[in-house]
Amino acid sequence: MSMRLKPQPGEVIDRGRRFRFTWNGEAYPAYEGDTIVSALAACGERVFSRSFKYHRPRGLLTASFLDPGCMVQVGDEPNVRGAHRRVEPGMVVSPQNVWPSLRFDIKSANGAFGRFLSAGFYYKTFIKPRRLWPAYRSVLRRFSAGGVVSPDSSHGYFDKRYAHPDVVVAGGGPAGMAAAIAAAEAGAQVLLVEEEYELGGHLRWGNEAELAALRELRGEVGSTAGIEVMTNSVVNGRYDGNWVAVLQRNLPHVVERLVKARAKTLVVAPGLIERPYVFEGNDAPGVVLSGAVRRLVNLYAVKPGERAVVLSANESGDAAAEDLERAGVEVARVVDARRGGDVVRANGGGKGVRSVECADGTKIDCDLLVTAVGWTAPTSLLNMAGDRPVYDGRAARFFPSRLTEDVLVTGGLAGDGTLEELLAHARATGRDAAGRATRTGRALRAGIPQHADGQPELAQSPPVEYPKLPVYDHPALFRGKTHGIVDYSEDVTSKDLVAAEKEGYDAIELAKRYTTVTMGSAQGKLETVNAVAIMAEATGSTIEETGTTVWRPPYAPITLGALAGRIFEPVRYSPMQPWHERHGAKPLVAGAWIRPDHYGDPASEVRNVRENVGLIDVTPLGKFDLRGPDVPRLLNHLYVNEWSNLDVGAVRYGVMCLEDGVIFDDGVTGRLGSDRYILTATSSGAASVWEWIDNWLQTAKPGWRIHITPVTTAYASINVAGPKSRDLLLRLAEGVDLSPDAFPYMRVRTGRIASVDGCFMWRIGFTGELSYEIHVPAAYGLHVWEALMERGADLGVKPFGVEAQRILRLEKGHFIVGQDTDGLTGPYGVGLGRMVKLDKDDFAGKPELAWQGERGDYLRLVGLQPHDGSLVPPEASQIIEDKNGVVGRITSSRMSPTLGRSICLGFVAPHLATPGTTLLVQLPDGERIPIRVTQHHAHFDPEGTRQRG
Amino acid sequence: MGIFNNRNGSENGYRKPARYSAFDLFRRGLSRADWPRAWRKHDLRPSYDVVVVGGGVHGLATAYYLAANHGITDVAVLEKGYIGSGGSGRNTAIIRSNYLTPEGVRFYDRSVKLYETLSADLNFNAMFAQRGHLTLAHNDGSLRTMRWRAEVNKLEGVNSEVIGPDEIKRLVPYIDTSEDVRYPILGALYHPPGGIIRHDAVVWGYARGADAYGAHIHQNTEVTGIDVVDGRVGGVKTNRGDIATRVVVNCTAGWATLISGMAGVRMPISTFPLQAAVTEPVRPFLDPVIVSGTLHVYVSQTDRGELVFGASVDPFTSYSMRGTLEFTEGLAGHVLELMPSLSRMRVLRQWAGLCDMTPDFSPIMGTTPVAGFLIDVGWGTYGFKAGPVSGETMAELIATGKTPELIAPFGLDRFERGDLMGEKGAAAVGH
Amino acid sequence: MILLPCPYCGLRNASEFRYVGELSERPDPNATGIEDWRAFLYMRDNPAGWTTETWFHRAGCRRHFVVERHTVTNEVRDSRLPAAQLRDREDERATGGNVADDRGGATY
Amino acid sequence: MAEAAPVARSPISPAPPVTVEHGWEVSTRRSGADPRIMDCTPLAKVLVLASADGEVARALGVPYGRAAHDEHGTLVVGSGPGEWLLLAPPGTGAAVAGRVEEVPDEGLVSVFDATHGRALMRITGTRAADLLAKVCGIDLSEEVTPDGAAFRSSVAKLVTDVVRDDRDGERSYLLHCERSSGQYLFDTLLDAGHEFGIEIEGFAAAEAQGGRG
Ligand SMILES: Cc1cc2nc3c(=O)[nH]c(=O)nc-3n(C[C@H](O)[C@H](O)[C@H](O)COP(=O)(O)OP(=O)(O)OC[C@H]3O[C@@H](n4cnc5c(N)ncnc54)[C@H](O)[C@@H]3O)c2cc1C
Ligand SMILES: NC(=O)c1ccc[n+]([C@@H]2O[C@H](COP(=O)([O-])OP(=O)(O)OC[C@H]3O[C@@H](n4cnc5c(N)ncnc54)[C@H](O)[C@@H]3O)[C@@H](O)[C@H]2O)c1
Ligand SMILES: Cc1cc2nc3c(=O)[nH]c(=O)nc-3n(C[C@H](O)[C@H](O)[C@H](O)COP(=O)(O)O)c2cc1C
Ligand SMILES: [Zn+2]
Repeated sequence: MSMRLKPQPGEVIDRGRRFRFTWNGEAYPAYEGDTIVSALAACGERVFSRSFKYHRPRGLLTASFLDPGCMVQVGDEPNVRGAHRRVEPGMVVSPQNVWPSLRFDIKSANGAFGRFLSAGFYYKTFIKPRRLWPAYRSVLRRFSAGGVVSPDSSHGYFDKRYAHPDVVVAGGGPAGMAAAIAAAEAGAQVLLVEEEYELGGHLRWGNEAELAALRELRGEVGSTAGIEVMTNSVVNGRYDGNWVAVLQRNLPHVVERLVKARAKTLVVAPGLIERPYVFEGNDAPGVVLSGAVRRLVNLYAVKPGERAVVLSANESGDAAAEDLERAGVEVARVVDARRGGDVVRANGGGKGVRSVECADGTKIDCDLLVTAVGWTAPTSLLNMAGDRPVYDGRAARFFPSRLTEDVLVTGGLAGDGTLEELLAHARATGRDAAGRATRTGRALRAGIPQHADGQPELAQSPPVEYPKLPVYDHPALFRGKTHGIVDYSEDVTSKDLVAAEKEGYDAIELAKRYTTVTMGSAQGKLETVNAVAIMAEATGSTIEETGTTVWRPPYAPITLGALAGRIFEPVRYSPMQPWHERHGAKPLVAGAWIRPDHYGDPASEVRNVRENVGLIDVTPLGKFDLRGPDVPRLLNHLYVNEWSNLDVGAVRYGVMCLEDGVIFDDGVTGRLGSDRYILTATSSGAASVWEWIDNWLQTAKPGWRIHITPVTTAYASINVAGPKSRDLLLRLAEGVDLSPDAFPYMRVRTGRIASVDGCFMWRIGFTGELSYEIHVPAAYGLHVWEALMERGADLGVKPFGVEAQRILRLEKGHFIVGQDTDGLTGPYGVGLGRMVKLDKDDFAGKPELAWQGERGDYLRLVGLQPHDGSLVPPEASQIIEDKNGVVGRITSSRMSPTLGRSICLGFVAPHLATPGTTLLVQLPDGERIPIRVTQHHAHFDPEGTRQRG
Repeated sequence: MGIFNNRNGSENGYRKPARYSAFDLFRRGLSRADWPRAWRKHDLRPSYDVVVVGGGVHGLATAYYLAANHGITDVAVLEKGYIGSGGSGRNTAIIRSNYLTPEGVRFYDRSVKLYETLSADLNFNAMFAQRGHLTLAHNDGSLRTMRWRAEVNKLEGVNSEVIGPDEIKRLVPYIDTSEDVRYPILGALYHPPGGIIRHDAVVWGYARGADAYGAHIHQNTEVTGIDVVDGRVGGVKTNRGDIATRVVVNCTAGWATLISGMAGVRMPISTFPLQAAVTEPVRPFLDPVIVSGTLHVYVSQTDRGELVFGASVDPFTSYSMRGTLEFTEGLAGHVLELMPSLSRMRVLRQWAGLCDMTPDFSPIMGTTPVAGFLIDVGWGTYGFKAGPVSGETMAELIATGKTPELIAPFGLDRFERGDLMGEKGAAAVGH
Repeated sequence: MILLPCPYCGLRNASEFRYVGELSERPDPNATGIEDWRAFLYMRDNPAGWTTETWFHRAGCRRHFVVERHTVTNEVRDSRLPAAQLRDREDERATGGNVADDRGGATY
Repeated sequence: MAEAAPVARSPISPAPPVTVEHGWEVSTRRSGADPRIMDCTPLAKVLVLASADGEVARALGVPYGRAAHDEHGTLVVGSGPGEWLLLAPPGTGAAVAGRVEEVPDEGLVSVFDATHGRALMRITGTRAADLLAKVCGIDLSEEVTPDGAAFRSSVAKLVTDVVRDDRDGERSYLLHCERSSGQYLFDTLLDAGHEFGIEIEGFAAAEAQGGRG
């Protein structure tokens, strides 16, 4: 049955472009410009979904984005607004929340039990027996609403951008357009945002005069420089600092784009939202708001029914009645609420309204009941900006009360009036917004150094004169004489609210949570005022006293994709990364760095370091160039040990603590020249160490003459480790005497490596072998690495990765901050108590360290060796005493390729830390194995002869 | 029986509340009889034996257990807004006991046990859904922490184990366990008893229970001052009048510093907003709760079909509950890194609550230097799950004057003694 | 997102900064008992209202500075350099113009 | 010790075809696209730390927040309070540094050749600002960041120095970041520029056309 009308003056469909799409498995025709639901309605369809709780059939209500009964599934996209989304050729649309089908839904039996499914139903039942609750739950879950997401839906390309407009106008109705034009004419850069597909607001479904005004306004918007228009876009939130989120939905290159606008002023012009009326049967298909009728007829040329009753309390209702007559719908009766007319109930089954009972006792057969009982002011953007709108009983809606400097209001939200009055107010608002934006812009630029030269002249522009906008009286109509649905998405009735009040949930916020009113997809834009009015009636208070529930962002539900946009996660690579990739390195994600974990076999990499020579890329090691006469003072302050006497050419190991005495980072620092030092930090700690130093220098010791520069990636860093490392370097290093006497352990030298100048190297040994950590200007990192590999081929040089290094250092008993320490470990606990120099005047954490030193009851880090060397207890295995008492844990554990047995480090209680003590470790399967405390942390070469060689 | 007489015992003793059951529901449905108030309204009395400040789960549970376990019923719970308007009404309702320290595990395990019987005990279905809780590890450091927690949990008799990507995928088919992503999933701590609950119902259930025993729940009653005379509490001032009392319990979470300040007690607490968001419902597809510390996100699907998300606290202190766009942006990015196919699900609402963060991610419970002024605070991002056990132990402390062993490690004086708790590793992400 | 007035860079998005914490004077470690030291480490004023705090412009000039912020409204005013620096420079201003000395604070 | 002359490499893998110029491996690809992106890492990058009101500051002549070309053609960028970044042709780092070191200044002055530690790229074209606005929160309008403006901010979550340095009247921005993230930033800008039809232009190609980096 076609309900399509002959062409209408304001229609947005293109009759030249007709195509088909699928609904509920069947093909339907549509015109370009149709929404999914207008196309279906044009074919006589009236039911588009089933309700959340009672599975009642639902049809059109608002014919806008908000329409709660028009949520559909489009392909793999759930919860699509069928009354907003434009239909496309071949689109596959299906109903949601139906089982087994839209027409016959078994769960609609819930409807019959409505009186038992009252407010708080779930809280009062399924309590006993407790063991059956999981089973109840899984049944209840099947009743959840909404569409379907599939595990392999594609992500799609979403995007973001920043904007710095002078003025953002939320709402592209007449008021918004006029405000935008006026602001732009006053010189402002304006962003005009409209949720619908075109500008125009309610003028779009207006009469000839209104359509003419619309054409004129659109023309002016188009011809005024400085206005950027976004349609099918929504101002989604206003956050602190006038940070305005705008979602753009119809773009060619991306699914959606989130624009983050730092608005100097925000003009809120969203118009008004028509409010449903509460009475029995108010959710039956065929009960629609006047706005829906006007849209259907005028925008989509769809006849909403055959025979109508109109309940009208305002012009919109009257105009809808006229529209219906023009569209050939028989208007059986206009019930004028301004003269006390009212409807009591709509009768009809699953297919829709069949008759309406009026307050005067008449019963009228019809298939359409139109209500026009008033407006809800969509104040949510204002609430987000700190406003607390106040209720005006005469107009029966809320108005703004206290706006901040950067937020302005115009249009229906500000008042009523003729179109002319409205436009005049909007133009004044636009001018005011532009003026305020100019002042803010000047103040903003004055803070930026390159603009600081000229003091801004904050000329006092005269205050903008606002023409008065009248507020018309409107009858306060919320609920009729019967009970009905208040929240369509949540299936909450006025009865539920009354019951909630009686049970003590008498504050609107409690009633909301108890009944879930306003918690559905419209978030109160349709239901709040009715809910408040019903609660007020139930408690015997006023709407003002009852207040509203809290409006919160987003203004309209927004996809995760749009919020995420492109995902920015910086990654860091060393200059040798291409080589690692070519040689099969298994990547290890270490914070921002991607590093080689190993090249196939970590154990053989370990053996090669012990026997020949290995190369590891340690570029991520944090490196800082420190210069200036006060560097030793700084080092003394940062580290627990003594630094006053570090000679040029020397390198020293140090441990840093925070002020609470907990180990924060460690590393070596070397002195390259009389006042040039390189400080190293762990790769993961580098950023924090840098900030820690900046903090000291800027907030506590600004007088110290020190410059710090990060050089982490200025140098590619390569550890050349193994007994043959010296032989290898001898072949490539120039200008450095590598003999053990001239360049001993813990010294630093500068020189040339593989023809690259400006290198420095230090002899240190995390691996416990003779080793040189060489640092070469980063652009030559790959060159030097390749030269080392090539020239060392006959020495057996091989790369090794992070895993081999972890094993090597564990064989050597070196701890790793963060692995072998935790959030409470101080230097005493890891056996470095002797390093702490309490006689230094001051250093970070000194009082805590003094106290730690005296106290002695901290856990001790010890070397541990399982009795059965073939067992490798997993790291974090617990050490147990008695039955279940935890007395320690394994922090590091590996099979040692060098020793052929398992080796560990771990924490134990002080009384168990004596070498030779046997302890029990609990393995994940519950087995407990004996493990012995070793003499040293080092399992291999505890005397350190190899690294000193 | 403790230090108080049940002064008002006769007039205010246990009033059996209307029973909630399917049968009663049916009966009242047929007869269309109204249900009585779940808790009553009262005038403010000039004095109470115990005044609990804060009508969240902690305050209400304290009042409930004072009456139910110790017969102390002359109790007022003062709430400046509506009950549950603080963190208790804003939290992502995750309940678990897989903590890191043995003290923490024992404490939270007791709470989980109480939650398991709570609906029956209170005759109020709080819909505790023990669907399991997964904490993902994206690097070997966090995998090690997961193992540590699993081992400590097992020793304390709590069900936790480390599982690998295949098992994770089996439990959550929507999760991306491939290796070539920015933050590959290496494993997870799986904690089957963990889950989610209808948080408001817990608040209401305790309120109804406490009311039945005679405790007074005063909403819209803001504490504006605390009288301390000679180092001991004498009463509280409120916007509705003064109350004489010798025991005040601070259960105000995010506002805890302010209340303690009224008694002159300084606190090692900073208040940070913590935000959450919920999507529109879709058909159920996610059973366990998923948490990723590295990605700062946790997500669960409610029985209604919405996804509920949380993250870590805002980056700076604030008492603002307005919420930020950065939060939803970051959240969405992280959720989509875990489950890329959800990009077209829509966020319906975001909100914020206040968290009373302590330096060691552990609560502060027990006595203070002011006699009669007790605190049950420092609940940070994790205190909802502790509501029952906190109420139980605080009630015991009030009734017996002795600090129960379960909460002994959490005293305020640990900061002065330098005896901080080692929970940081397990609790650093809010949930 | 709030804007913070960096004394060097002007108003910038808060996401460029790191919140360092409430401004507090570090006690002399040699003249302070462990209890007082721990009070410095752990105790906080944590007011609901105006507070003075340190921020670090991590993604910008990498400078620490001090502002007053209202912890309920998140309004910010009175941006300045850390006291130690001001003392050190004997009231020398860091840059022209944008170090607010009136209580009006940033309007934006 | 006759090593092959070392080849310097940018962290950004060069778009083929590739050649070696001034000891750097560079792309010779040509493009006149609007916008276009170029890896300029081979430029000498010298970092100067000195008092904001000393002799060195006076000699360099630009305050924090501004950039200008000096008489040697070096682009002097006021990259921070008391911090400058000097950009000059490949291989001239030592000369540029030397000129600064000669300036007598009472305060502490540090001069580094940061050529190896940083990545540098340039986006040019009428849509360059639109592209940048997708990844950077700073107002790129003429009033706030005119030609010669310099700032450090977060670009795609990476701390980056941005210098507006128009070329022959065409909008152009230099982006300077820590070396190890150079490839990340380059890839991100390419992705952001995709909708505008961005293309890569080789460093060598620019040289050939007479415009230096
Ligand atoms: C977004 C978010 C997610 C969270 N997720 C979890 C989670 O998944 N799991 C978990 O265990 N925890 C979670 N938490 C933490 C948890 O919510 C809190 O720790 C817990 O609710 C605290 O309960 P409470 O009763 O102590 O305090 P609250 O519930 O905050 O109650 C304190 C009450 O004190 C009232 N009050 C304050 N000042 C006064 C005064 N002067 N006079 C009278 N009354 C006053 C307040 O109005 C408030 O109602 C989350 C928190 C948030 C914000
Ligand atoms: N709304 C009606 O149906 C209607 C009918 C008759 C008369 N009026 C009168 O017209 C005047 C209203 O004119 P107006 O221009 O203020 O309103 P309008 O309703 O004509 O236009 C407002 C526009 O703002 C859009 N919008 C709302 N929130 C938005 C957001 N967050 N982001 C982007 N776009 C958003 C809406 O889609 C709408 O197109 C009032 O005086 C009213 O009484 C309105
Ligand atoms: C677990 C949980 C689930 C929620 N689900 C919804 C929901 O489905 N719809 C909704 O509108 N709000 C939901 N909320 C948010 C509340 O509406 C509200 O925002 C929150 O309780 C904070 O209160 P306020 O916004 O009034 O400040 C949920 C909150 C929580 C804690
Ligand atoms: Zn700055």
